[in-house]
Amino acid sequence: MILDYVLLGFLIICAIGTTYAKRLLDTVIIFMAYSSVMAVIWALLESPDLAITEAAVGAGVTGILFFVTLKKVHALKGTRD
Amino acid sequence: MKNDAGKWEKFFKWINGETTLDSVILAKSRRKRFLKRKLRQQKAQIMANKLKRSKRKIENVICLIVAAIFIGILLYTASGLPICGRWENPANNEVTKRYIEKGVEETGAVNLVSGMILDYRAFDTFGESCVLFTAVICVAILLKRDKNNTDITEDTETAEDDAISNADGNLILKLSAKIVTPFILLYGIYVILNGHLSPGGGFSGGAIIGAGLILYTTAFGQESTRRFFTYETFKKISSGCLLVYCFSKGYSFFTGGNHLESMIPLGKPGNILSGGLILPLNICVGIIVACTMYGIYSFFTKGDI
Amino acid sequence: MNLILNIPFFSIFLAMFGGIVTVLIKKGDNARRLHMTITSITAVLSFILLLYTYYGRQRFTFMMGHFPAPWGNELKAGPLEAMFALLFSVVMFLSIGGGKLLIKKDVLPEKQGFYFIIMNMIFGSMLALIYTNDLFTAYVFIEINTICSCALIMAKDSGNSIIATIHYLIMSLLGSGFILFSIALLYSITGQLLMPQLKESVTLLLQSGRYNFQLTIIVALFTIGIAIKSALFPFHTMLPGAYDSANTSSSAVLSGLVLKSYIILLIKVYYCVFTIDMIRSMRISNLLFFLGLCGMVAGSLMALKERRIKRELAYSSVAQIGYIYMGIGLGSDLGIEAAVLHIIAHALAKSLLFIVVGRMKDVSLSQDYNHCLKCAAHKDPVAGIGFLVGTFSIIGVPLFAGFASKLYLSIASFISPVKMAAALIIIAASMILNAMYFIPPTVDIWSPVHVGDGNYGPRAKMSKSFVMACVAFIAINFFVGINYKYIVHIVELGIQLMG
Amino acid sequence: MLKFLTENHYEAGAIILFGIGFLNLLLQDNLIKKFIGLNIMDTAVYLFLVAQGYIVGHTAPIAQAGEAALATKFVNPIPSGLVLTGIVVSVSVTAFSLALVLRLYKKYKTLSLDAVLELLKEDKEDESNP
Repeated sequence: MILDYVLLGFLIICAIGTTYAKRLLDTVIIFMAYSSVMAVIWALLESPDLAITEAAVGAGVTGILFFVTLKKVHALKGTRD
Repeated sequence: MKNDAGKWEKFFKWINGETTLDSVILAKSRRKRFLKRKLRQQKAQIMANKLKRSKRKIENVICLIVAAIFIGILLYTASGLPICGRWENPANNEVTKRYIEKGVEETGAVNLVSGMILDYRAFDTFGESCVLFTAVICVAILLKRDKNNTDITEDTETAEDDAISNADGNLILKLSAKIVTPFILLYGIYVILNGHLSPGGGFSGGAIIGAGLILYTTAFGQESTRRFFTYETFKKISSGCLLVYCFSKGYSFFTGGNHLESMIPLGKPGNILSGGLILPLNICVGIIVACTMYGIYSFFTKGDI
Repeated sequence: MNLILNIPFFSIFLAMFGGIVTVLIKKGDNARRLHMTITSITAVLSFILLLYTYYGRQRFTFMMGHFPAPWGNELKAGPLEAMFALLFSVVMFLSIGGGKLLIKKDVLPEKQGFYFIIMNMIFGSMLALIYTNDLFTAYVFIEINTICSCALIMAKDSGNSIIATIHYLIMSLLGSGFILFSIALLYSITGQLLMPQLKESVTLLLQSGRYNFQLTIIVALFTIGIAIKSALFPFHTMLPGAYDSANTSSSAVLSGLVLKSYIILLIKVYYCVFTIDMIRSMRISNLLFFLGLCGMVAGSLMALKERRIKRELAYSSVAQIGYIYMGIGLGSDLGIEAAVLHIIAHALAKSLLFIVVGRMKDVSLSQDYNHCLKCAAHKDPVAGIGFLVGTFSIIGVPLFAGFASKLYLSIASFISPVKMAAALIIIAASMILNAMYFIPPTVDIWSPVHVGDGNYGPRAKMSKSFVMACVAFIAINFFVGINYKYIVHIVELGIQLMG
Repeated sequence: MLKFLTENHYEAGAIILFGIGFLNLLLQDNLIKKFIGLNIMDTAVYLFLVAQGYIVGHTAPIAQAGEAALATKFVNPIPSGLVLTGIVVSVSVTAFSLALVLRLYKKYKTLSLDAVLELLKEDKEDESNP
């Protein structure tokens, strides 16, 4: 029960965090954290199928796609520039 | 006048054979394009700054208020909904009951979710695979290299990046990729094959395999993946799997719709070879998803598979 | 085993199958031929289905799989659905045929195959939206529609088209979010997803008086979602840019069919899940009526101000969508019948206008300002005549398709005095505005460049496919405009069977 | 209201997340953040749906072979299935929209939607009075 509240609170903080993060890299990382927590919530809600899918897709593939995009639009500091 | 003089000079040069016409024109157009792009970039910057200050603020406040009211209404709506987690909720009705109690017997799948999405409500899932297919086609339209979509600076950048990553060897990445990739692929295959027995299934397994392929590509470069996975194989494999999916689902819809007996045995629930069409469908979906994920990634990075 | 009952299932799968097979086809021309074959087969099949359901006076369900209604997916087809399938396949066939040359010109050769994949997929998903009997399936196919329509806009691959696509995508995704949320809410209070079962439980809930507020919110969310996707007046901002920068066939399909497929889904949901009385008592219909009226006037006014002809057509679409929503907002069977009639008339007229304008742009100086289209009609007279027919149909001149629907809209508005007054005044005003914004381009098109010397410029090379498509469109337009009684019969029967 | 927050906390959280995602999608100027907002909005609806299917004390819907499956033992499998479909859809949409963003950046070298729209307006003005 308390765990639910903690996780939900974390989700909301992450969601607000994506709005206010200054660098795009931070935004994407926060979003990936959001997805991982979401996977935990699916597991708590007794839907392991969703948990696996969300972990593989939300935190995995979507994250990779966002990172590739950031690299292509030169929003990653330190790799070039 | 000044401009004209420049033109005359070039003309004389051309007559004297110092330059060719092509190079003059090319250089000119290239410079023009470059200048235009730079101008655009600057303009975009100025615009962004200017707009941020003035108009945006008022709009934002209005939107915030509207959205707050909207959320309030939704919260009020939800507060009247049935309490979460109770057995008596309307969502747990005769449909759920049949899915759970008869599911194993009727679909042959022990994982009831799998049985539900690939047998009871298979049309949705067919639509879902079509969404994925459409998305990868759209990404291909947008990002596959062609004459509208080539950028010299970007090409040089990617080439440089490749050179850097080849030069320093990336030892840690390569070694770990070498060790980890087989296990990732194996796990993905396990998840796909056990889709009807345990959590997971075609989609999650396919995404895992796709991630494994992506890891392999980042470590060893696209050339190494191209040895066994080119654009042609991508096209053939994904459309072939979708066709198998389309036909097998078409068969079961056709027999179902016309009240015919399906010829496919369900097998003994719990065995790996059970669940009628669910296992082959899961394999098809898995392959499609793996190809799609890898395809999208390579379109994003290199513009080609 | 009755093979006719398989037609809905078969036509959806045929289109999807075509889309998948097209990946393997290398040449764009072959892909186009495959697509046109599929649409023509679907047209023939839908016509058979229409005859079968109309004379049999029935609406049947088709199980998708081995499980009946509350457990498995279902398709449902009656005269109305069959008629829409027929309309969609015919308009699709003619738009592709008419815009054939421009597709070749605008889309890069190596990507034409992809373009036709998308066309096949969007065709299949629109058919699925017409036939489906399940809300969640509808959502999935709405998403296919969204992605495909964005792909059609950006197929031309210019800077403008990418921006327009992003705008279109964001608006559409907002709409999808609303629709998905309303489906989730509905599921939480009924526990069903198929329309007949939903209807039962919604009626029970209404009688018991529980969840009344929730039901209103659900209907409102669903309606707003569909309204955003089908570009009802305050949400129309994405249309002009999208149609302006898209390829001719894409604009014809998007404006003629894709927007309409959402409205058809809305009508289906109003009849098969909620009842039309319920919509009226919730006052959602009044909202739609009001927005429809606003759209009719505002769309026409904006079109009047516009100088680019494709944008003008887009704003005119906004006005015509306003007519359709006004018909739905009347909240009676008659109003919905009129709206359906207007959907048909507008699909025919607007697709014709788009392919004609594309052709004229092609033969003239190939810029889309009105004054540059000057003399275009002399270069290709068929296009000029097509433009006239399209405009007359949109304005609502008798003998053309638009007349019948506007007549029925006015008749349907007799339901309540307030609505009648508003509707009649606005319809009259909007018709005048329609005529006003179509006069300048028409004059431009038909006026020669040098008055007096008879120098109309060389005739453009005739394009056989365009002429055929254009003539077919004109013929269908006249057919609908003259024999509208038959169509009204079909629509009446369809609505009766649905309710 | 407070009772609702304690009893239906998943729904409440889902709606708040939906609102945040909605606002992001609507107001964010940066396109990447906009599409992240879209993803948040989608997952919020999925959370709402799955919470409808959860039943306290029941386990995940995976039957044991050979045992009779009882409806009083497992949670509702329908929302899980629907959400599985939904996740795929939202991944597809995300990939498509990111591809669009890439093309936009290649052309205009910016990620700000407002700036791009403004540029588009200027282009049009240039064209109309040459």
